[in-house]
Amino acid sequence: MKNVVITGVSGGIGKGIADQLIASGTSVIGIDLHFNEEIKQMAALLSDRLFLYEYDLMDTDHLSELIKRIVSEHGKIGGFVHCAGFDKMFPIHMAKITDIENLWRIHALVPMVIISAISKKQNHDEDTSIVLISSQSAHEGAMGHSAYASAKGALEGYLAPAAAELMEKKIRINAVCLAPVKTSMSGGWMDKMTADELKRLLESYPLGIGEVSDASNLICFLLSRESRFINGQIITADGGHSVRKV
Amino acid sequence: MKNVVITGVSGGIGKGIADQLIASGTSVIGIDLHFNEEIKQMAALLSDRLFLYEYDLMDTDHLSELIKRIVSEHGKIGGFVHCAGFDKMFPIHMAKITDIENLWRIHALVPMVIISAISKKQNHDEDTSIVLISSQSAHEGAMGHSAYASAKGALEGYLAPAAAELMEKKIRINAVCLAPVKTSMSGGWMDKMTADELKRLLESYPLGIGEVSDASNLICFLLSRESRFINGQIITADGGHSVRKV
Amino acid sequence: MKNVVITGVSGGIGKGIADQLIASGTSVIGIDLHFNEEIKQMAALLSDRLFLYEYDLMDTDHLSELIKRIVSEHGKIGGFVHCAGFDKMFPIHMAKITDIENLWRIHALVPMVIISAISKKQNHDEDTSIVLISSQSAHEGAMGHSAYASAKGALEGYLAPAAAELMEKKIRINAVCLAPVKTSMSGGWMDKMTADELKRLLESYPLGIGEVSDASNLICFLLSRESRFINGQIITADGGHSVRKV
Amino acid sequence: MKNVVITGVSGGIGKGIADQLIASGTSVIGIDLHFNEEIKQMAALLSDRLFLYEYDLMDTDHLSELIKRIVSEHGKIGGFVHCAGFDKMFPIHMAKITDIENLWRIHALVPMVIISAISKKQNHDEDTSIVLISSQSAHEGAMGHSAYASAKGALEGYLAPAAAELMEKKIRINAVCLAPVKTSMSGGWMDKMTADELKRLLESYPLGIGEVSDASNLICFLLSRESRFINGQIITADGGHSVRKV
Amino acid sequence: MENFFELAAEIFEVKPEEITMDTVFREEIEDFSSLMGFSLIVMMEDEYGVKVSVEEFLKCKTIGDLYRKCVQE
Amino acid sequence: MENFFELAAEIFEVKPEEITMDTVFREEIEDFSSLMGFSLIVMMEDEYGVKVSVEEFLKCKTIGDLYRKCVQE
Amino acid sequence: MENFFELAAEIFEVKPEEITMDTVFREEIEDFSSLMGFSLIVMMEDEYGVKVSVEEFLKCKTIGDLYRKCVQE
Amino acid sequence: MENFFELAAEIFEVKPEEITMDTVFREEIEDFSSLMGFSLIVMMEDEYGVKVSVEEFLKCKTIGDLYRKCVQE
Repeated sequence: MKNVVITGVSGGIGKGIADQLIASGTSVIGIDLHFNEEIKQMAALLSDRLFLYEYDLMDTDHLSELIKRIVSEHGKIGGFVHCAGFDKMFPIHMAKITDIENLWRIHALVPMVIISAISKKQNHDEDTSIVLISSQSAHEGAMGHSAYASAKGALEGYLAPAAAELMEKKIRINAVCLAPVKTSMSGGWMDKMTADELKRLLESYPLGIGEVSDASNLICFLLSRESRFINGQIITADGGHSVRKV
Repeated sequence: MKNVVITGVSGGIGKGIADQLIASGTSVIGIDLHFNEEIKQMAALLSDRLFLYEYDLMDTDHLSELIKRIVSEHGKIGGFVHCAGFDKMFPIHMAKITDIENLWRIHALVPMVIISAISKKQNHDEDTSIVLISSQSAHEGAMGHSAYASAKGALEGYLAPAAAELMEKKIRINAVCLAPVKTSMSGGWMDKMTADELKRLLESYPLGIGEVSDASNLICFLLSRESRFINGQIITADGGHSVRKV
Repeated sequence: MKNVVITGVSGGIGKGIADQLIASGTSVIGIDLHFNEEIKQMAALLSDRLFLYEYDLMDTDHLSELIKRIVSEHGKIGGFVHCAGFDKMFPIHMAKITDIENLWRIHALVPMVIISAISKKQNHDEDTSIVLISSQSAHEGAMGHSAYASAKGALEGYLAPAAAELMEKKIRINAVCLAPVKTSMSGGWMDKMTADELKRLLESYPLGIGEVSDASNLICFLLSRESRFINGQIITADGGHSVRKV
Repeated sequence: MKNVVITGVSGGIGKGIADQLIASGTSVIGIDLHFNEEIKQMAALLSDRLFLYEYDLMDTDHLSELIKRIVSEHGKIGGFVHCAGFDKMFPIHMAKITDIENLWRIHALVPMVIISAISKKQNHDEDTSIVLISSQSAHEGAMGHSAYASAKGALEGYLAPAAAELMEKKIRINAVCLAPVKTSMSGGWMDKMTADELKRLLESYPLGIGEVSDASNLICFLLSRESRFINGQIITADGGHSVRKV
Repeated sequence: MENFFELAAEIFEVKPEEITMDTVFREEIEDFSSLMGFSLIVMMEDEYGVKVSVEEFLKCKTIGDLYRKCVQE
Repeated sequence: MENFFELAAEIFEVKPEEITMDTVFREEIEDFSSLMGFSLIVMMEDEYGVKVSVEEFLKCKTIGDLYRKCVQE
Repeated sequence: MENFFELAAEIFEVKPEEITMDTVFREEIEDFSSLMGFSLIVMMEDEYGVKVSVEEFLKCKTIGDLYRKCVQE
Repeated sequence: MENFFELAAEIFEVKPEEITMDTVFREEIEDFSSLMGFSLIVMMEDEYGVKVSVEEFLKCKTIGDLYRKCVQE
């Protein structure tokens, strides 16, 4: 496998996947709004394995061109994981259209546009594997997360029909449903919870809050040929949250 | 129950629900882009039971005002069913951002904005019941329907967190997952299928293509107090499609 | 609809369904181990609507004969709801084979044998509708309920293939997934919980513990022609439990 | 990880898992009714890695003793995969109680009894991982497979409550939902299908009939620490069957 | 032979007297299904210990053809 | 200040005139929820660019306490 | 005309120069699918305002047949 | 009595000799859980035919307290 495109590659999970892939000899194409020094140096060091593209994903109109450019510079794409994203919590009666729209744009529209570009014959390898990241919040009473959950739901609803079409192009696509991993993103709203609320939240994760590797192990398995028979599935890694004792 | 808001009230399913509710003595507030003569006369006849508002739902910016106006003119809202909508089929490699966006707007953003407005204390009754309409295409390999399925998925992802929040306001919300009912909407793409394709499609519906009443019976049950204990659920009425013999 | 067979007809839910059906003019055939005076008198009064058969369901070897006898005495069967059953809680390391087996026998084998008998051409009407009763405990971390949940899972696994086969015989089959309703059965283990445990349990049911009518309304809807397009589905009525706030 | 118990270790999938585990240095304890020469020689060769126990699993009454004996001879158990099993197809109106019972016994009761024994403090390591094998037939209209699907459903219903309890003992448990892999078991009924029926069946598996490795790769991933955050989940590997184009 | 008729009749969901040695089951049995055909093969195997391949089975046109497989072999 | 009252009132789902600088919101606002508290912090951040830690927020008893965070800092 | 070729080529996932008026698309286009056929009908409707019935469409053998529908009508 | 110890020990997942009449099970038994408590009530009912209410059970501090319920009544 080569040329795995990862959005949000500077973030916790994106970075974790990139490290794991590079370690196993797979070349990574990282896309993000800004890159910190650490990852820039990493790219300089691994000039044949890690390629960075600074791009504002919210500018969806030029995304297909970006993919085209990536393919022209590095060859066909062999995998894709969409890690970029943010969450915003608010009660339903306070929902603002722009917030709902921005959450949908980054979590659903962006990957759909990138996948549409990758799906074109000239842009992807055979046995390309795509992994989408969904969230348990789309399946439970996650107070205040309705817009975020809806954006993730848009991904889950896209999965089955997309899998059927992409299968004919030798592309697999699956989704992982993750519990909040303590990253800057989840931090965003966790920091606004009282000690009690946070305690209550943590208690609902019997195996604790996940490590980045808990997400990246599963995602790398789904990217690899090891999982060639798994397609169109949503796989949950939530530290026992959904089967916690009631 | 009174003041059930129905979007797309001139369409097959919307009209069927309105008829059933009015027959049972419930007042209906119909919203649609245009109204045909038939329904206008119906409204004239049933001037105390059916109230029509001509409005372009794609203009989401003024939706909350519309709800506010409805409440000021008819009192608090007791129910909501979002029937307005359209489908557009295209292969993933041909997906246009505007198509993806319009499908999401009408199927997901519009109901989310209306529900946000209804959820405000002064706009809804106690025991208000909301029914969203999803589709099997979000759960199977519905070739060419990926954008439509994604829009429906956005509704399904919204459901659980919304149910949790709205429960505290005494509002229930559920979704029905329907097989294509032979209405103008499904007609749109069915007419573009060859005899063979259509035959293959129909064969996958052991109990045939649904009548409008198959949808409205379930939806009216979910709107009524009969179902007071059902909340946050997705209920499928697909004529045995999902359990067809394999 | 006529001749709806109800097992456990003296129990809370079975009794509720029988009352509702009889009130709507449907004849009911009740099966139970023993009948209390109340229901015996009811049967005496409604000698053309309610017929009682005292039978020990655990004696599965003679169940098909019982069905045969019922048909010979009252004509073809038009519906079936399996309400008989009990729960037994124990930790997994204490599980006894006989307990596991008895729970499976009453909740899964018994309805499977009855349905097999009903499915024979001469024993059922056209448009016969069957409703199985499952439980949320098969879908969540219900401590101590693993054997009970397994028995309910056996029903859920049976549902889809059975629906496909029975559809060809014009029989529909669906399942309802209920939250504990305060009946003698749930009472059995609820009485062994400490005040704190019970409080914790009740808190997880935002709409409270269900009334019998919450179950019977849904089940009677599924038995009726109103739901003719719903087949092979599991419908949850759990008072918002599965979407409770997290 | 050491001492992974595998039932049906002479069969296609069981053998595949054993090979993969042994290759990675994990000791395997194989249980089966009979052992062929091949595996006997393998055990002789790998006398420190593969240990065989000839046992008739249908004799559930002495299963816990078997586990006790295994622990006394090899130390605590570190994993368990239940591969033993058979399928029997028949129409619902022909269902025999003994067939239903035997299918449930081998697919559901046997693993439940083994897990109950393993769950005892003295019998399992920390970080023990259990994998159950379910089937798509429990989720679709698998004509003639209703009893088999019910037995698999019994496993799926057991999963969530068992996961909650076992988590407190540091044991994980997950299930894989596999498409028919061309093994002697599936062969059993596939051989009784006409060319047309078989063609129709195979067409519904876009990625073809699975290799043993497609099952064992996923199962070994779930046994390993790589998946430590995945618990109580059902993961489907069905070659795109459930998202095949409709 | 009666036993065979009874077993077949149960699969077809008809009365034993409704079938004869000459019944062309695929045509004459109302909604004959592939699952019924499958059940016949299983029945012959379970009750008569006769393994009939699908090919052979497809060659059998009448109840008699099936019956002879069970007795002769 | 009116603007702040309007924003807070919208979160509380009351009329602006129903709250004053001295309203002890956690007690006086009908079904005040943790999600409302959360929304206040977000509102102060979005509208006034003031990052208030949960600790500081919990110290605020009245609407006035919140308001002063936004103007003074 | 070039525009039409570009649109068709995008649907077929080939280069415009790879197709001509005489291309028998159902045979000559590699893995031509019903979804591509569907897309052609939609394209003709969206870009040329021509409503082509499925029957008419099935009569069209070459790219030219399709193109003429769009210009002539 | 031995029998009672064995049954209790199985619930606690300890060896019978590890418990005595004076064992304060809620404190001295490693990870004692509510499910274990539940199992004790069920065991006393199944094996000794003694129905102990939750209130009574909570009053029992030692194994002896439980045992006496079974013998005396």
